Amino acid sequence: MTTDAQPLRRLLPRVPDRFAAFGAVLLAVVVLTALLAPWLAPYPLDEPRPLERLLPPSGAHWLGTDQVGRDVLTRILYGGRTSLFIAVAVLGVSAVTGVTLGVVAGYAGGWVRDVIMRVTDVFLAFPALLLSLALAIVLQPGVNTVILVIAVTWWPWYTRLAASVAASIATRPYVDAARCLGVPAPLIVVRHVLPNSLTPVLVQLSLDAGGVILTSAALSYLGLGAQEPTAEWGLMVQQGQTLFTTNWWVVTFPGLAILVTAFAFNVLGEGLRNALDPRRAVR
Amino acid sequence: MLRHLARRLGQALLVVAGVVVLTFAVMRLVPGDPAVAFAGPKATPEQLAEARARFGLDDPLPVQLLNYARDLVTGDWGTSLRTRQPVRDDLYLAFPASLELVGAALLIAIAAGVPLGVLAARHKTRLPDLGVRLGSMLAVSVPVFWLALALQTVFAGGLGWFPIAGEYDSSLDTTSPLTLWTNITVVDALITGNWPIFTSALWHLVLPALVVAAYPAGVIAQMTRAALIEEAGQDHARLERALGFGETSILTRFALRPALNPVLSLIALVFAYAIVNGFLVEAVFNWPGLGRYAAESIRSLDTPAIAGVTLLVALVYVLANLVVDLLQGFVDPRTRSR
Amino acid sequence: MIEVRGLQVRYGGRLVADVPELDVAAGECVAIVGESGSGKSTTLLSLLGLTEHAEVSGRVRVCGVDVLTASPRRLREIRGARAALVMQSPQAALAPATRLGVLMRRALRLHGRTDVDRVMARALEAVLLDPEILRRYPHEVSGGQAQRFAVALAIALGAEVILADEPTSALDVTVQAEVVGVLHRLRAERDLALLLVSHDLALVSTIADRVLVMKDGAVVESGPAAEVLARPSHPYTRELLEALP
Amino acid sequence: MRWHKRLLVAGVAGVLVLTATACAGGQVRGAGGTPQPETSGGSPAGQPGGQANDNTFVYAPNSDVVTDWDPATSYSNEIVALSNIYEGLTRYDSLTKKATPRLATEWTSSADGKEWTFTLRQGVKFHTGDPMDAEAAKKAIERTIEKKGGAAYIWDPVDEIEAVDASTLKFTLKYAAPLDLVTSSGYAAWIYDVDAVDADGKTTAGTGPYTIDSWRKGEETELTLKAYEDYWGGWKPEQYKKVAFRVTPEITTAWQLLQSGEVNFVRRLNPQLFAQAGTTRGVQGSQAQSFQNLLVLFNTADGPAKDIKVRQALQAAIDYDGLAAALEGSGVKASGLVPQGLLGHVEGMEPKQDLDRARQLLAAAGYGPDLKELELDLTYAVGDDDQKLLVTLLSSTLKQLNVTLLAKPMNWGAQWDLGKKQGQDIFVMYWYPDYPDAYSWFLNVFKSADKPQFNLSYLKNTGIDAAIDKLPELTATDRTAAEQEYRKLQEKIIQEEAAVAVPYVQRYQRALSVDVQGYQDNPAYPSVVFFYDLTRAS
Amino acid sequence: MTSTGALLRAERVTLGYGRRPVVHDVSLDIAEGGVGLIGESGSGKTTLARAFLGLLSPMSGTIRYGDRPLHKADMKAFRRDVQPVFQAEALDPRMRVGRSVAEALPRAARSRVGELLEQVGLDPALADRRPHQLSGGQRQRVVIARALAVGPRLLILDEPTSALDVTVQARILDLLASLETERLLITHNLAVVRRLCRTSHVLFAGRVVESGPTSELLSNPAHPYTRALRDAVPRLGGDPPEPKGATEAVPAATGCAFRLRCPLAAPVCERPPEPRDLAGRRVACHRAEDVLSS
Repeated sequence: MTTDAQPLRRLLPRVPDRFAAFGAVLLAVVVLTALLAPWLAPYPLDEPRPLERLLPPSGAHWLGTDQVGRDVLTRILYGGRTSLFIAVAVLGVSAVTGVTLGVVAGYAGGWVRDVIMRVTDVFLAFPALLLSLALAIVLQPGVNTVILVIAVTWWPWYTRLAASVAASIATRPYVDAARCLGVPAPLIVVRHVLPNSLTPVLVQLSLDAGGVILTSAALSYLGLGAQEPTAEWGLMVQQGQTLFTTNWWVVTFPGLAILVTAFAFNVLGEGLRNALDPRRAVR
Repeated sequence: MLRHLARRLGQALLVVAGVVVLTFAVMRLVPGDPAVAFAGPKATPEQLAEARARFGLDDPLPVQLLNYARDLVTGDWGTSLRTRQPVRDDLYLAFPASLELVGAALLIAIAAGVPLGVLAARHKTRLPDLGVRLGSMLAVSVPVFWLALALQTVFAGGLGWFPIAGEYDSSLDTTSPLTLWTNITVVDALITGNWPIFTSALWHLVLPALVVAAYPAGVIAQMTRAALIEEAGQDHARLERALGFGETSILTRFALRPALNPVLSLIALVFAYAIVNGFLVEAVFNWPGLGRYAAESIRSLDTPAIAGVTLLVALVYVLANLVVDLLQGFVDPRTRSR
Repeated sequence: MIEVRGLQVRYGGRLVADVPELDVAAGECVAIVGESGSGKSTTLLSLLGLTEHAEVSGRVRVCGVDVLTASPRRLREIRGARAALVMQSPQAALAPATRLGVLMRRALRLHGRTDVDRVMARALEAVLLDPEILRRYPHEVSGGQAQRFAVALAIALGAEVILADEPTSALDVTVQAEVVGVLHRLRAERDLALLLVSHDLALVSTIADRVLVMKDGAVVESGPAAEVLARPSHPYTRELLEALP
Repeated sequence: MRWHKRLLVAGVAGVLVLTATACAGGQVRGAGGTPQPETSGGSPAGQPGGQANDNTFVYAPNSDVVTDWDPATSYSNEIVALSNIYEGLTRYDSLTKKATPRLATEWTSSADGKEWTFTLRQGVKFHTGDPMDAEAAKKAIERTIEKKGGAAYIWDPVDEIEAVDASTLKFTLKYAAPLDLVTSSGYAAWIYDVDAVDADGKTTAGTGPYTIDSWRKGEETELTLKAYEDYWGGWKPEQYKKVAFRVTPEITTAWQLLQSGEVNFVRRLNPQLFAQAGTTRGVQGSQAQSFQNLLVLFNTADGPAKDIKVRQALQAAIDYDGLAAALEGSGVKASGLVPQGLLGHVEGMEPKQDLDRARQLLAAAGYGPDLKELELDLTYAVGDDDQKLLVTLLSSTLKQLNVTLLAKPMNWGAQWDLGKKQGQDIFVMYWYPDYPDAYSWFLNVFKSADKPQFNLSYLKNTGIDAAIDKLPELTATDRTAAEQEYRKLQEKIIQEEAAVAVPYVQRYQRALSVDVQGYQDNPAYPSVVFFYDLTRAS
Repeated sequence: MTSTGALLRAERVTLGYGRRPVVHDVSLDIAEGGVGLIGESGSGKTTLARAFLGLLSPMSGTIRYGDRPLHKADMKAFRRDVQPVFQAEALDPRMRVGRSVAEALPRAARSRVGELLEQVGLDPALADRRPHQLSGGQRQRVVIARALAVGPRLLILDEPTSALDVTVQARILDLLASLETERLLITHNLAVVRRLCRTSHVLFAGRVVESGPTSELLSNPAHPYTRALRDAVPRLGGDPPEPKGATEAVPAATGCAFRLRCPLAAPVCERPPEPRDLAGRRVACHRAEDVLSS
């Protein structure tokens, strides 16, 4: 028995797990509300009304207003776009970089693998948030910086994952068979190694999305991420932090938004992992 | 085994070297002049020049890198621009507090995560499993900075069950002064038998440690569960069933040990992660650890201090990985022969 | 010792094994032969109630216990102590992080055996294993040793029935004979009931008293080994025989 | 279960390795290395969240207190501690806008303001036990000047110091300056025993009412002070004889600590918490205007703001009242460049938003809703909520005028670097004087400079320069004339040149335990509590 | 060995991964009529196959392709001439089997896929399936079809039937026997060798211990290991095997590797045996004469 026994089911499980399905539904809600923010939001995004600041939740402002009188619900809805955009961009950039390097390292082996993996190790030695922090200080704070600095810390995970999967794929008989047919190495990588390495990467991606959202929120919270007037959840928590005991809604709702979104991604990812490959190390 | 150790040590050194280079690069990329940060907001040009000379900022970059590496090795981690103390001394003060917090958090995480993972695996797809899965998901999804605020406001400020902030009640310094051996308050209080400070320190630890423990506990529970279920589906579990062992017995006596291996490899990672999470928690709880130090250093753009923290955490991570690597041999004999 | 009547095993409604009748007496060796997917292993596992997520119906008595209605506790009592299992994958069937000696000791204690050390030594002797093996981990022993150790476990616990599920198919030919030989000798010496599941008709023919041939979950032929092999009545049995070199 | 034991051993070994590196070798924590016998009123041992010692005053600063123990070079947060350990010759009173006696009991200056004679208080002893006399004071000031660190420049006018006799100190100046204000500075003006300066924070060399009890860098309770028994002012039982600084970065945490009685003083709250302080039992609020105001400096040398019409339009576009309202008391509308409480403050110069005027001015400059779009670069301090508020409000106002504000939050180093290269159109920063004299705003911020340091509006106006140069002498000799001159200068800079907009002056909203009496805020010493002045109500 | 014109030949080849050799000093020709490589797990037979396929370079010795060492040969021609048939898992699980077969074909010749599938006895309509939708036997046929696509002269068959049920095995063997290519067959199954190979080599612990005509080798082995292999195969209705307890001794590190398991082991066996010609075959055993006569 090899793990390739039923590949299609492995790639696209019908309903692998109700848990995953629950995550998927939750996530769909989050994504939809973010995408539809301009239509759903009760107020314009960036319209401070100093005289209506810090109103508690009411019929007019379901989740209250913040310290310059902006509707919290509106900003949370738009904030979802920021968070999701960051997550997608970070994961896209790091997965493409990481998987490319990893597959090359895994298939090529030898010194190529050694060089790539040692560089990877160096990056991995920095806990993600810390390296992001150090870099974020260097660059101008903002959404693009957040994407860049998180991606810098994230790609090595995919390199490591893809390298180990690719290395095991590279020893499969079908790869040998292709080599014996004289298929050139780059083509083998693209045709056989890459597609067969993707399943664990996909699982990891869905697991990581929550982490990226938490990290970007943490960066914003430390003042190194998104900046006013961008609507971003971490920033909203940071801005409202001192108001926690007096105007709880300013902090509580953005925090909950982060929690729910990260939760949705994690549930989906964990469900997928349980269904697809339960033992793949998480981090 | 010895060769394996040597190889891992060599690799670790290589990684450390890379970390040093990377840290240096980041330090030098910081916009604005470190000298400005040192000399203060109203520095005169002369004061700036003096600061530049002091930090060797006028040398060419490769020379600066070499100097930096040499200084690190000789124990000179630079001078903090903000506290004006040697960074090493600052870290030496802040690190034990972080270690205390993270150590307590990890203990909580393991003590809660592993049994919960076992519980979930034992009752797979039933209510306890669902509960553990949902709970652990929530624990890894919650933004720590937010959780810290919430717990503090509710349980300390509101209900008054726990102290609001601090490492221990510092008024005890006069009534029962603590002799320092390790600089870790609980440990020192324990080994010197200083019970007032010990109880006070434990009490103060509860909330911050719980906050820091949330993520690792969730991850460990998930991992334990997944690994146990995997392990319980292996052929050997069937044999044990056929030998008459009960499910719980199979999980805890046969499956747990190999299942702990991936959990263990996680712990090094989680350890470093928890230290960094301290950045977001320590300020809220007045915890005098690395996190608060780092947060203030970042605020004042104190590059040597930031570099120092970065380097220290990376070192701890590399070290923790080494330790875990060795521990794994004990937990799962299969890895020993690799 | 084993008495099966109208056993049917279903996974999600699909019938995977249908065995109208199967009896194994003490000192007797019965073999179930068939190719992959024929339901032979499922049949064997169901005898100890080890088929997870399966609906099992019919009547199964092992060592006088009705397996399908027995309480989990009663079932655990006969498992190992009276009816033992030998599985296909040799090392994978042993807990990876447990020394063989620890496993055996735990199993003996579980079933309340005393005089553990002597029992262990004797059991190992019976399967021609050096007692030194007790200090090893599963990955440190060979496949044949692992299989013989599994047999030793059964002997030590005093099992009266051994259920062997493809005990040799993962082994090299030269080692296969060894394991089968041990099983055969112990059956004779200890009056064991031996139920052997295998795809290898030739191997089975050397030790089995009676043979059941299964195909697609159904028993297509059964009878004394010599008779079935000499005069196969079902075309599938003939095909199997013809495929032999 | 053998492996459990092994795991334990390995774990213990790991801990030992880690702790061995951190081993401090048996020092005793507390009381600067010496264990203190029980003092009166210690809280019951082990009680969680114990109260502060009955006669300990606990101050909650929001970051580390001491970075520099040297009274000559100290130029940072430690002012809150040093002001209670060291004393200057004078102390500023912001109500009378005058220096008041401290180590000097009286002083006179010559008519041209170039010669100052201080009479020193008799019987004052340094913490070392040595007497404080004119010779010691002279040495202290000379050492400070020599060190050239921190704010030593405040002594620039001094040409010569002479200890005429034990109680008479005479300064000869190069040019006229209000030396009584200089001597009341919170930085670089302390009188100390030059032989006893200890950079490690073990001993102190001042004359003030408190000395160091313990200093543990990086700890939560970083610093504790104890009464100097021989203080010249004497001690009364209801005064606080111990002071602790408990570092509390988060306002919310500080507030909860204050509520629970664990700290007595929180240096700054936000308006919401401050409002709550008024209605919370056991807590009293105190607010006071500071000497720190926000400067919105326009680039007069380059870019679109070089056109004075644009600058004036920007001045008119700022929603001063909205901002003040949104600040909810943490800032108050400014009137002119000089905050209230300083000589030179002018009433009636409060700016007002005038969008019509802004629109007209912009149109005259060629910009506006139907005209060209205007893009302006603005830099401000990262992490400052109040500045962010200004930026948020201004950018949404300017959007209506077809002006896009590209606001970049930066840390000071980067912002200043860029500023020195004229890299922005609008530079936002706080300014405050090192000693209580409005001169600082003009000399540093608006006097022409070839290489701009803080002249970040890049203003070059020889008339203004000449007027600025006259200020010290006028302040020292003729206060009425000085006030006139200050008014004229501010009109020139703000109204004629439109080089700057001053939206608000910061106001500190603090809270104290209700049993603390005698607290008075002094903006000349930001966030300093003079603990000696406090008493505890019984 | 004297046969000339062998398509592939190994000359004193030592193979290994890293620095550890697993195949020692093996010389053999791939002669006509099928060559068998017999050995149990760990004997190095698959390693040898990989070397013949050019997937592994020898640590010492040479693989010759025609008259040139393989590493200097025209690889294009070599890839056309020599093709592997691995176990049924040798198909990319994500690729439709038609594409797998067509991988080696030039674009223009893609239409031949159906033809190839028919040649191995499969319905051409199966080309659109993915491997997991086929049975084990069908998959193995696809693997063979793919190998045949380039029109090879030599097939290197690595355990082509061991994962299959016996009844399916027989049909695959029929198919392989019907092919007109030369073949190198690697297996542990003596029956398969008997069927497909005229010459055989028995591998033990990385060394060839006996080579010769298959029928001779199996009917009258000269090496005790060959004999043990033959005797271990159960025969229908044969006697129950007798356990001896020593079959799993690890190969000896010095001298004859088999001596710890050998019933005829003598002090002389502590010297490594030199291969020698004896009774129409080549055998590496000090006591070959005794084996033959017993």
